[in-house]
Amino acid sequence: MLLSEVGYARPASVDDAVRLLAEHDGARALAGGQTLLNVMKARAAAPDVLVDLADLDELRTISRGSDGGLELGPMATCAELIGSADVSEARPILAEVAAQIADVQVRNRGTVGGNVCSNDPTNHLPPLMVALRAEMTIAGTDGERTVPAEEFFLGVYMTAVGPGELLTRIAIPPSEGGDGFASVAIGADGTCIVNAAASVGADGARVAIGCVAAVPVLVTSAADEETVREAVRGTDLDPPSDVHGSAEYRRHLAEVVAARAVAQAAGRVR
Amino acid sequence: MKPVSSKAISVTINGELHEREVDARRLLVHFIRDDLGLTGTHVGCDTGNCGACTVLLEGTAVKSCMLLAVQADGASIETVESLASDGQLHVLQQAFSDHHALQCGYCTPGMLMSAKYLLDNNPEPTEHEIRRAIQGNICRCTGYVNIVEAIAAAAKGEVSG
Amino acid sequence: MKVEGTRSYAAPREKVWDVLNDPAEMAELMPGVESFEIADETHWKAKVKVPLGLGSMRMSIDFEKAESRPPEHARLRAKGNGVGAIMSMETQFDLSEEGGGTGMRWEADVRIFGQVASMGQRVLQPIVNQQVQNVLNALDKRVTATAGAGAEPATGASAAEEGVHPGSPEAYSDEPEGPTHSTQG
Amino acid sequence: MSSTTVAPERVQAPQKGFAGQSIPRKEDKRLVQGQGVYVDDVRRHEMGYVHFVRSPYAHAAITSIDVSKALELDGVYGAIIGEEVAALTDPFFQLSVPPGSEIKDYALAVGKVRHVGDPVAAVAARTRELARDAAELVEVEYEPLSVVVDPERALDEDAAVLHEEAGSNLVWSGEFDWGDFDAALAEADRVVRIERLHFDRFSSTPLETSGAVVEYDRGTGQWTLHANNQFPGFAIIMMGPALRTGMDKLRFVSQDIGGGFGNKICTHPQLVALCLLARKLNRPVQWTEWRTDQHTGNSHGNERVFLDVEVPVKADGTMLGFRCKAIDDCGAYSRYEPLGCIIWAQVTPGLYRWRNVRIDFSQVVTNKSPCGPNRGYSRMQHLWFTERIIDIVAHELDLDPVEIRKRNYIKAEEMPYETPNGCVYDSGDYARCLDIALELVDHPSLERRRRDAEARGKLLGFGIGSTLDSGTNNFGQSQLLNPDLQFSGNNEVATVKLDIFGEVVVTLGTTPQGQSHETVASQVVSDILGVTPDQVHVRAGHDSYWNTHAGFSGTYASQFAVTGLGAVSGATEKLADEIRRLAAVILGAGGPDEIELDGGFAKRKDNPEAALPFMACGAIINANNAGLPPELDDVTLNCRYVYRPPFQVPDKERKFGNLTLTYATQIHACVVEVDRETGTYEILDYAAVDDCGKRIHPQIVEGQVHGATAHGLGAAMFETFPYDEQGTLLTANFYDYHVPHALDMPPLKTDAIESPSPFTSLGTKGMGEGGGAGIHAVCAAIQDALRPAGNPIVTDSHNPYHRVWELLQNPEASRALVRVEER
Repeated sequence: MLLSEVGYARPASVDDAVRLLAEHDGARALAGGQTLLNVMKARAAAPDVLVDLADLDELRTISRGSDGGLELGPMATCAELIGSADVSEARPILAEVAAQIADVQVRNRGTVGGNVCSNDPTNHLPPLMVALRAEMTIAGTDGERTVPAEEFFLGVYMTAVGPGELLTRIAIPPSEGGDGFASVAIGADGTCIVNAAASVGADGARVAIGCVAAVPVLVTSAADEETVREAVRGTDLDPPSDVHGSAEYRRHLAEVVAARAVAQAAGRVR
Repeated sequence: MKPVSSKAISVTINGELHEREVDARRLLVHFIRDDLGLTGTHVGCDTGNCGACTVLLEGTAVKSCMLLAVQADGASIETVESLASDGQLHVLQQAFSDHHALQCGYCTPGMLMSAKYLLDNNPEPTEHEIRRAIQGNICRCTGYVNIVEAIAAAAKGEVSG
Repeated sequence: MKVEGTRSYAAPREKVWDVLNDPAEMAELMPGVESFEIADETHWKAKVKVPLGLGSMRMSIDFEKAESRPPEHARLRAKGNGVGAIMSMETQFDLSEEGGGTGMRWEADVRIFGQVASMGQRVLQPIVNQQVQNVLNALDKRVTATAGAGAEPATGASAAEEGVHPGSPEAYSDEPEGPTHSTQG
Repeated sequence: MSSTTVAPERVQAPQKGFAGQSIPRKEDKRLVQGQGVYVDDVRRHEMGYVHFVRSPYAHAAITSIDVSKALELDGVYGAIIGEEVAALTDPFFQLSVPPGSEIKDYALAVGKVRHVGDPVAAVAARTRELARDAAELVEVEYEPLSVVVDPERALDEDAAVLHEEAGSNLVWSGEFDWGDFDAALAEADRVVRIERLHFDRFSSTPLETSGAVVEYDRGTGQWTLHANNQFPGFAIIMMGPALRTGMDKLRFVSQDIGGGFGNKICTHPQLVALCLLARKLNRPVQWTEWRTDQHTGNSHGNERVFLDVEVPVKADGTMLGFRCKAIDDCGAYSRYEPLGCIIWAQVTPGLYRWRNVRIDFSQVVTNKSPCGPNRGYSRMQHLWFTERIIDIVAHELDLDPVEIRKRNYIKAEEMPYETPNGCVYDSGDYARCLDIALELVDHPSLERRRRDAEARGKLLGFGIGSTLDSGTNNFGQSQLLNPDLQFSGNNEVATVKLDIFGEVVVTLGTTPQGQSHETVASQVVSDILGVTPDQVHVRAGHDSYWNTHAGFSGTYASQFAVTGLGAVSGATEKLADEIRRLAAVILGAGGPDEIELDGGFAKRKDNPEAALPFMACGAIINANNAGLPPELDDVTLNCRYVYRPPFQVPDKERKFGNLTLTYATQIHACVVEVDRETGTYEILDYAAVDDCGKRIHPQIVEGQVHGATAHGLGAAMFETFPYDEQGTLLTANFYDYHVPHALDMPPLKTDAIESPSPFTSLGTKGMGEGGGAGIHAVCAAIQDALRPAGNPIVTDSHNPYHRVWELLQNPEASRALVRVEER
């Protein structure tokens, strides 16, 4: 399929990028493009201007934060996440999950920021960000603000990054225990039917479930299977039905994958 | 800086520099196929799933239907047409033929580029690694059996001729 | 797809009715209205740019007021044409007096046809919910503002804040005032 | 590594020559270098790119179409709409009797649309992007109508009628009654009743979508279609009358085709629209279908429901036949239909000795994408049904699925075997194939593996799929649907010539899409002429102007190994004979019998030193022919042969007769492991044993087995075309329509035996469509695995995870569909 006419700019600095996004109504940041360009090919959504972030090297870095956690540039690709020594030391779950996203070519182009900002309900990273208590830094013409992941995801394809704003940093705190991820997907590493990411620490389990609502559903509970399942049941999920699963099936899978993610996380507590 | 609706770009493809004015909306795959006439790179879907359009961008496997041509400005690209040299098939091409890893041949160029990217980065892949490496390439003819065998054989240099 | 729910407003029923039945007022409530044209008392047209996060979808929508019993009941039909999508919607609401405020029962039957319908089936329902929430929140804000300064919404949590864009958390929170029930149909 | 077992002792030793050897494929050199020429690679000066405007509604009246805004766009060359098509063309010929025969099907929708994706207009523009932009500017007003999605409701009184001219949604209906079913019921010790089985809608979705570049020559009134249509013979028959032109005015050209699987047979409506546009705009036009359009508006495999199934069974497990009511859903238009209403009858009893069969068959239209042949066309649905019967009966009567098959399989010593409806199964040894498959999946260890799985909380199951691939149609079967049709038999053409420099040039009437015809033809030719395959030049692709085009030319329905190669060997034998006659004269031999062809020479048998090189033969006839004796007047060294299989017109009264020439066997065995908690499952072990008679190129045959199996497994697990109640397709692209990728495919174990066909000159059989076996094997394995979990019955061909989970949640729902009546 083919895109509608679109304006294109490739700014050299974050300031320029933010300015372009603010100046043009209907401007959208182009990161890896692995979701956005497909949506544009179908003409299901049509930004007027694409602000290509490719030259913004400062958004591409992966480094250790001062607290021992991770600072991810949103333009870091899934492949870079997978290959990062810092990631494998600090929060290896990020690499494990990134390695399950789509396929090699998509992981080579697709970025962390793009994955979270598109916030397709079947994406892998939004629930993981919520489970890991990521902090998202958003730049606008008036400066920066920081939003915790659980407040970042607002709706299908909607995040706290508003018009004229840009996600510039994702901070992941150091692990306080262990992390896990589980999903039921269509085929091996396919689109998720339901997924869940979990982080288990001294205060119990924090598990975020994807594909069951417009945004990841956060559940906290003790880290044993029965309690997790009960806690998920207690959220009264109303997941969508589609060709890959009924609402009832998704509701059931939410419990199962939440429990599996927590079990994996608990098994990794040092 | 102002957004533009078309742009002069220069892209090096298979070692040759191409300079063209392209619409911002033109996909890289259509630039390669329609503007440059390199028709070895194919299109099999609308959604970035099939991988028939896989090329190497700065040595990295990407799907050229999920990139705009303007994004490739200044970049170096390899397509299937780059593989054989001096009339000599690339070891992967020979292995694909030896093992009957292609029937209709439509997925083959993309499959070869994904396989090349694998072997460039992992010269001794396991079967699972091979399967993971071509997961983004759909083949409707072979069930992948012979493709996996061909890539394994190419990695070992076990080809005829 | 049917969505329905109830909602309370801290404004008199006539006020709510007036806003809901004035096409110009309604145009203010809908996100992304670019132009607006009234044909006659029961027919009007709008060109909208529906914000969908990844980009917006342009649609031209024809509205028809199918039924009107002031100040308690109205039914509206809308048909929108966009690239790859046709939207048809029938919506109705009933207003009742609730103390000093107004209670509203509403339902909408939304159908999407075309490529977007097949591509987006797994996200259509939440997206429709989001759009409905947008309108309801904007309505809340509107009637509250015009009902007099200082009046609090009957249920405060859902009032949209100044300057919040259509992707604001309020717009999509899973609170009871949102669609309380959805069925494919 | 996937293990690929080839057990040479089971296969006859390769005979002398190239046939039987896996020689390097001729096609590969260009294809691995990206030098194939597929339809989208064809360019013409100033051609216009075409985009079809398609209906968003499943069923609606078209109240107006306005293309004026599209035409105003700079770079737009023109447009065409349904009304114009209706004025300039006649509706496509319908194969059915009433009511189906009354259906009016045009290149573009006229008056109303009948499925989402139904094309209502086409626009042509300077670039692909502009064509798409222009299509968006075409304003179409629709009046939506109520929608028919469910084939079982299509004939309800209150169902909307798609084609008013037909007055009903029925395309065709008829009774098939062979043997004596009532007597079988009376004889039975038990009768197993199954309320409903459903074969799901999917298609093999070739990676290259459909397309064409169409040129119109004003001077001659001729169209040239560079199109990837895989059955030009059929397309021309459909298009000529519609375009009110002669057959020869439609020239079909193709080189490389990116897979077909039947899905590229019914492109004639789009091709007619392109012909009209090319003529109207006086320029070449180019169309490449988008994947989304391929899914929504091209060609799906038929969906079929089997209702009120009755199976009479003897106490020892012998089955006497079956009865059912079948409803086939062909989507919105009958384009190749109702042929699907009879094609299944090629394999009426499946692989079994069932003598009494009664089927009440009807086909209906619904507001869904039109159907067309899809790998295993119509037989796949029916064979799935026969395999489900076997496994449900075995399940209910607690019989072993291996034992019950062996008891009911037609035996090797009974071949050739006449089925109850007069088809003749040529050869095969089903039980032996099954034994090999069992060995490959280590069947004896099954119970141990089952316990191991249980210990891990999983359910292990084993299933068999047995199918036949009937090759080389007798088109006379169409007369069983419509006695007035003038089609029968089959044919294919090839020419083989010896050119001026001694090159052997082969031209095929087939239209290959990956089946390696260049290679296989060269093997057959080289053996006859005594040259090497390298010395045989087989022209790539197909051109209907090549004088190798017959009425049934094309590649479909497992044609090539018999029909295509029959033509090749016939033409080559003629050429060999001419060379021998020529050489006998030149070398002064007593007669052609005294000449042998060897190593590129025609030699005297009694004196091999007296040898005429092929180059000399070619030169003499083509360029140096003065003084040749009159007895060589008819020698042209350019020989054309039309292969016609030995068919009779079937008996229309009894619907009885031989419908296909050869029957290849596929026996698959599958081991799955189901996760009780989620319904997800994995194929742990898979074996496919194939018997297609004499294999000219075993590696290519095995490749076909792999591919067909992948299609079967995809359909079993992932691939489906479901519609919502408003008629919107829910899997319109490869994002939602999940095609198995390399990690989804289990390791495949393959093996082969060869039971040569007694009916074909080379002993070959058509093959390549046996993938249905994969669907059956998976269904059976899931049913077996779920036995400890409430014993549910698998009643659908497509079993995604959520359906398996539903079976686990509510096994009673499926159990309620099956009853065993003791007599």
